[in-house]
Amino acid sequence: MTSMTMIEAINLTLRKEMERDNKVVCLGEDIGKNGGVFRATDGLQAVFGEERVVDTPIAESAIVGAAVGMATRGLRPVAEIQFLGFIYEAMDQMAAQAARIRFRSAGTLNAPMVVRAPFGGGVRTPELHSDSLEGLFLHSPGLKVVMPSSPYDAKGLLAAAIRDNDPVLFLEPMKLYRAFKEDVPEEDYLLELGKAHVLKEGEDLTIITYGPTVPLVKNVVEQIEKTQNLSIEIIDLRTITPIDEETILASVQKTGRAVIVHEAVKTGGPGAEISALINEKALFHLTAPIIRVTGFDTPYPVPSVEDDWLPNATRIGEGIKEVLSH
Amino acid sequence: MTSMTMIEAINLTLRKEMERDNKVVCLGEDIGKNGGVFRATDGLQAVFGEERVVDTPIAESAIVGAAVGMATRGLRPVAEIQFLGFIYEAMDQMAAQAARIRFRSAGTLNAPMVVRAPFGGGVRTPELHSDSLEGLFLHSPGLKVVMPSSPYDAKGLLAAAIRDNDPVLFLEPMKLYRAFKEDVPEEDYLLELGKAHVLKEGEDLTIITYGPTVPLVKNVVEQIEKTQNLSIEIIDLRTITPIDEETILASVQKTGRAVIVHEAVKTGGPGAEISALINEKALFHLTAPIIRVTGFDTPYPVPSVEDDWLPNATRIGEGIKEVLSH
Amino acid sequence: MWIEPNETEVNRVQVLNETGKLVRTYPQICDEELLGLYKWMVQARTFDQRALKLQRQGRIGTYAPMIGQEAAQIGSAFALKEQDWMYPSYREVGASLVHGVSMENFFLYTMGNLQGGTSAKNANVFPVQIIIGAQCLHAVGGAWASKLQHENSVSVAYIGDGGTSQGDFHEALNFAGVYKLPVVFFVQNNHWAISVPRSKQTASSTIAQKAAAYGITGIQVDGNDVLAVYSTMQEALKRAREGKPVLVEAVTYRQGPHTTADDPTKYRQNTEVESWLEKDPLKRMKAFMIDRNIWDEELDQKEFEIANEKVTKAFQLAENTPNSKTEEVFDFVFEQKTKQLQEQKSSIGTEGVLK
Amino acid sequence: MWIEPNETEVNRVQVLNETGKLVRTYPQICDEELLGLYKWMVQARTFDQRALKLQRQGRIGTYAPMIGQEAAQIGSAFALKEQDWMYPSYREVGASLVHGVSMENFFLYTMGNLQGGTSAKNANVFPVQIIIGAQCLHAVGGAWASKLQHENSVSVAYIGDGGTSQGDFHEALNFAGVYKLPVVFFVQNNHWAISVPRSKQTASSTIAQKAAAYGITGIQVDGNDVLAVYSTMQEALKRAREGKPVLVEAVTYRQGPHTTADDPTKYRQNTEVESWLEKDPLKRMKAFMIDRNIWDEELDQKEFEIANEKVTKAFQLAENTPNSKTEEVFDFVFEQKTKQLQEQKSSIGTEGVLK
Ligand SMILES: Cc1ncc(C[n+]2csc(CCOP(=O)(O)OP(=O)(O)O)c2C)c(N)n1
Ligand SMILES: Cc1ncc(C[n+]2csc(CCOP(=O)(O)OP(=O)(O)O)c2C)c(N)n1
Ligand SMILES: [Mg+2]
Ligand SMILES: [Mg+2]
Repeated sequence: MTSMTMIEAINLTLRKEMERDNKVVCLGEDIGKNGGVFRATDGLQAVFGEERVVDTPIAESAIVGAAVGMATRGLRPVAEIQFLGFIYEAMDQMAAQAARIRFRSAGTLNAPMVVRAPFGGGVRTPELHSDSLEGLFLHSPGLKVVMPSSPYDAKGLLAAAIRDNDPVLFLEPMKLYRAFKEDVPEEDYLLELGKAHVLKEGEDLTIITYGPTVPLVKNVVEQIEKTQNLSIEIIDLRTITPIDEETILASVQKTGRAVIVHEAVKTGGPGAEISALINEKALFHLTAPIIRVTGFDTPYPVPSVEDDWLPNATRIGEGIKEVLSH
Repeated sequence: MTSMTMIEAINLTLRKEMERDNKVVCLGEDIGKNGGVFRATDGLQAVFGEERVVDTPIAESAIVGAAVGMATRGLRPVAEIQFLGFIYEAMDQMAAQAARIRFRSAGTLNAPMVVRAPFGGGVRTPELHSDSLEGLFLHSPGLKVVMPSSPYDAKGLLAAAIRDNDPVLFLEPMKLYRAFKEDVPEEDYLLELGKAHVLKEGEDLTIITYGPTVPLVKNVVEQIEKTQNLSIEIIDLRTITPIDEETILASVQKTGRAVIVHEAVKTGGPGAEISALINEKALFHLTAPIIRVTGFDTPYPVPSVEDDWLPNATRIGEGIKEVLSH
Repeated sequence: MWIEPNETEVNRVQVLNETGKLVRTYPQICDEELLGLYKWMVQARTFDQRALKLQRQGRIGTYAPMIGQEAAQIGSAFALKEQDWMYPSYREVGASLVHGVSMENFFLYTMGNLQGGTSAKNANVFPVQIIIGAQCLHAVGGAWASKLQHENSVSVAYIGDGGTSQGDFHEALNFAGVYKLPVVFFVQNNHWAISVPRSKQTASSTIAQKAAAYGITGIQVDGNDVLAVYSTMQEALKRAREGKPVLVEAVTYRQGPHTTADDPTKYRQNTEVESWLEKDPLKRMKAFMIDRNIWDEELDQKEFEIANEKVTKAFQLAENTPNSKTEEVFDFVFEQKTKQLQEQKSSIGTEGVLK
Repeated sequence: MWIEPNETEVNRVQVLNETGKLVRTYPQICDEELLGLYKWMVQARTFDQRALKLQRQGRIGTYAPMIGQEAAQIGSAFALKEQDWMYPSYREVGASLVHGVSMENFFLYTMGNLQGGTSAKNANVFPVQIIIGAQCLHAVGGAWASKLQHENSVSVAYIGDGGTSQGDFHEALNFAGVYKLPVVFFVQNNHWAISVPRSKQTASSTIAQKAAAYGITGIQVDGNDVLAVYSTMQEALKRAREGKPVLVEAVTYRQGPHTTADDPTKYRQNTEVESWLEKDPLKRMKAFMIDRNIWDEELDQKEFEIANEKVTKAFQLAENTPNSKTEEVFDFVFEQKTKQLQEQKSSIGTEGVLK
């Protein structure tokens, strides 16, 4: 057990996986000598050499496309997209190539690859560095989308993603990279992809969230429970596709109320799918409309207003109040 | 009034708009001499010349990106993406450029442009020619997404899209291009973007759909109403973003039951947003879970199985039955 | 100072002229190879013509004929070693056959059977790529994997003249140059990209010269001269094997429509087509072989008969293959079906509606 | 036959050598222009240094310094006519100032104020583009619009060496060549793309030679020699105005970090930085002007003071500009707010929760 930040946990996991399996290679912009703009790959090139930790030209479609080519020929590439906002450039290679090669070849080929990307707001970046675009990939069959909310989860999920035999988009909440430390076992452990984590049980209301907003939701709930006679369940999805229906439904069937929190814009986002799912399979358990506390339906805004645009503590608190008012 | 097919209505509208406004230019692959692979632009180059009806190299990002450049400098480009499945290549120019230039420039610039693309299944195409990807753009603020289901609608909606001062993705159901004729006025008329069309009123159940599945739903409902004592309301959304909440909510508040039909894959698709919306604002009017009859959560399949994969008459009928069973 | 447009001189490699006469020193190609090359061309053409017919009869789906491009496809594929990989577009039936894909497999593909995608099961050939340019990046990744795993395998991406306009083409060639990958980009410049002529696709006067942008080797070859293509490709593969990627432009002609859904009379002159029929790749090679006394009309006719039978058998096999079932589509999304996919698969009985 | 890698000879245009001595016939540049060019360089550097300081004090956000690239930016922008349009990336403060963007506007941009995006209100300058390569296509579209509308306006895209690897760069140059557009692609090869050196970005030995792939004109110029850049750009614009697009490679150096978030000591040698400080563009031009007797140390000091004051005033204006309000973001999504946006805007009072 070592106490470490999420970025340290990611770095450690990459190193361990590269040691464990020499088919694992990393590629991306500035991941070599520079160790990545957030230092996720710090020191890896020094250990594994320029052949296994590769700085690429600036070409996201090529990064993902080459990874597809590598993965179908025996390697297990871990590609980095410097910020998730740049994945639009690689959309075909993600959604039409990586995601479909197993299908296209009727199972003859498969692409065991991971695409890592930092994402999420609150850190005053230039435009298109903070966008939460995970919803696009929820609607792209053949991809798994995983996002950790803590150092411990990051290690177990990333290791599982690298060993998965299908393409995984692994999204790292920038804001949490160095937000806190926690004990992380050095030893090997895996967290199952597609399995949500009930962070805290509760009876009155379920909050469903993932990635960057998890610690925030935890805080808000702590504050509310301190002052009000309320018991709130928190689900950290960990994987948004495939989504863990059982956990969501079991919780909402118990509490009858749900608030969904994510930074992605509201319309057509992951919250829509979660709400529709509950509607489909647990409608009669609901005692209140499901509220989505999310980014607004605008492009991600400039730094000076992002804190109000994002689902912050007051907005989440207000959402909880509203759901409980029914 | 002339009786015409949808493809004729589109062709006519393009011609009329180019006559009306010399800032309107068309660009895309094979749209010139060839008149488009479906003949949507047939004859236009002969009338308006190679400068205003331009065959482009095969580069979708360039087609959309150049249109952004044109639109911000005084033209009103109408770009064609040969099949919607190829729009992944232009994803950045769609979702991060066209959609955001007004926002980025705080209203100083805007992009009055249309991106037309055929889409939808049932016509035995090669891979990636039939995919319904409209859901991705529902989640991309700054874009409008419009889809006609008849020749009449095609004319009114396309003219409105071309005259709109924001970027519009205009999606044309391939299957309906020549499926039937109807009377279309030669004169100018516009159908408001963002307004749904109640195709048929009813009391027991609402079906919400758009584009390629509209005639199919009409047929299914006709059959059902013939044999059963049922009254079904059909909403043709026409525009999926901005979505016409009022019409959807008013209908569901009346009927208490909803089935959503679209060809796009289920998870994270437009149906999810519609269901979530109803949940949010009309939950207590629902007497049954909302059912989504959609493509399955797989890549669009090979021609030999597509008819069963798509929301066909039996699948829609079964969905209606299920909702009514509550 | 100023690099003026198209100042690079590009010389097209040719071995046989249009009438089948040698125009330069004969490359080291033995008679057996000559016969092999020609026989594959016959098979490709025979397959192609049958496929067109079957499509018109509604027995297979949309088909992209390769007629006219046999020399480019056969000549290039014939030079590959078994361990080399091919990354085709949708028009590569000729090349694919040579590298081990069965005719039956190709028929299944055109029939919309899921099994049509399984080329890689028995041959080092990626499934047909529909997205223009995407396969170039897969070839780059494949070449990279083979380099890191010391496999002595070259990856060959097949693409058309129109495809060179795509961003993915650019990114692929650039990566190939930077990492010195064992990859060949084989461009069949067949003069048309659906209705857009080569001259409107790019202002560069050749495609070969685009190599200059990536610091890699470029070469232009007469794509209707199978001997020129074969010998050039041998050298290109040799360079690629040494980590020197090559861009090959094979100048050829699409004699037929773009696909069975296309009507080329809308956009191109018959005189152009006719002038290219004169340069037909099979005609030229046949003349050369007859001149060389290793071929005659009788053998020729027989060869077409053999090919015809082979195609017939393959089509029978394809027709007797069970149709894909809707249930199968859920099996190829992930290694393990997710709960949602399991549920959807079992909902087929209730028309996809979950009960 | 074989086009060998990097066989094109590329000669770099230079007017002044590193010590400010003329190395070729003096281009027709009058003293007023010389002074203008230099004064803009002083302003750009002064802005840049202040911005760095302000960022460290936490008064502005992430900033991408342009120090070292003043000759490339000022020399190129100085050649533009008012009706020409500029399509910058994130590092173009120097060029943007010359073409009419106010310093205040740039400060507002770095402060994360929505008004920072309004460059096009008063100048023909597109908003800052973050997505590498995307602006090249906008420049193509802009050039196209100006051509169709007979505006006699050239569109200039600014991009870095790293940006040339993007698919959008390729597609833009190809379109420019095909449609003979009035566009110039001005590449500042500052040797680094964050931590990736030019040599690992592409195997082509120059960026100028990439023009060959598109049948357009290419030229390489010493990007630290403002006179070489200015005169080359004048000629490039002249050609572009006639419908002959040009790719200009200005060879320069990023003296500072990639942005204020970057630590270049992680990946590059101090000796390299020092050798490039010797080639500093301001130093060179100043020496030349002093030699020419139109400048001296006193004037120089004064010019820096003037610039400093200008920057101070601009920053004050920016600081006094009201902060953006969250409510504003709903106003710039569409021309008319949708029902959802109206609702969301008015929900700000209830923390975004609809009641
Ligand atoms: C990304 C993408 N854009 C457009 C198409 C449609 N399309 C299919 S083939 C084709 C022309 C290709 O021309 P070329 O590359 O010269 O190859 P050829 O068909 O001549 O073999 C086009 C535009 C596509 N399949 N993929
Ligand atoms: C599409 C995209 N990919 C990656 C980035 C991240 N990024 C920003 S600047 C940069 C380096 C650019 O280098 P270059 O083009 O040489 O310009 P310079 O920064 O040297 O001016 C990178 C990788 C981005 N902004 N956009
Ligand atoms: Mg072609
Ligand atoms: Mg650079």
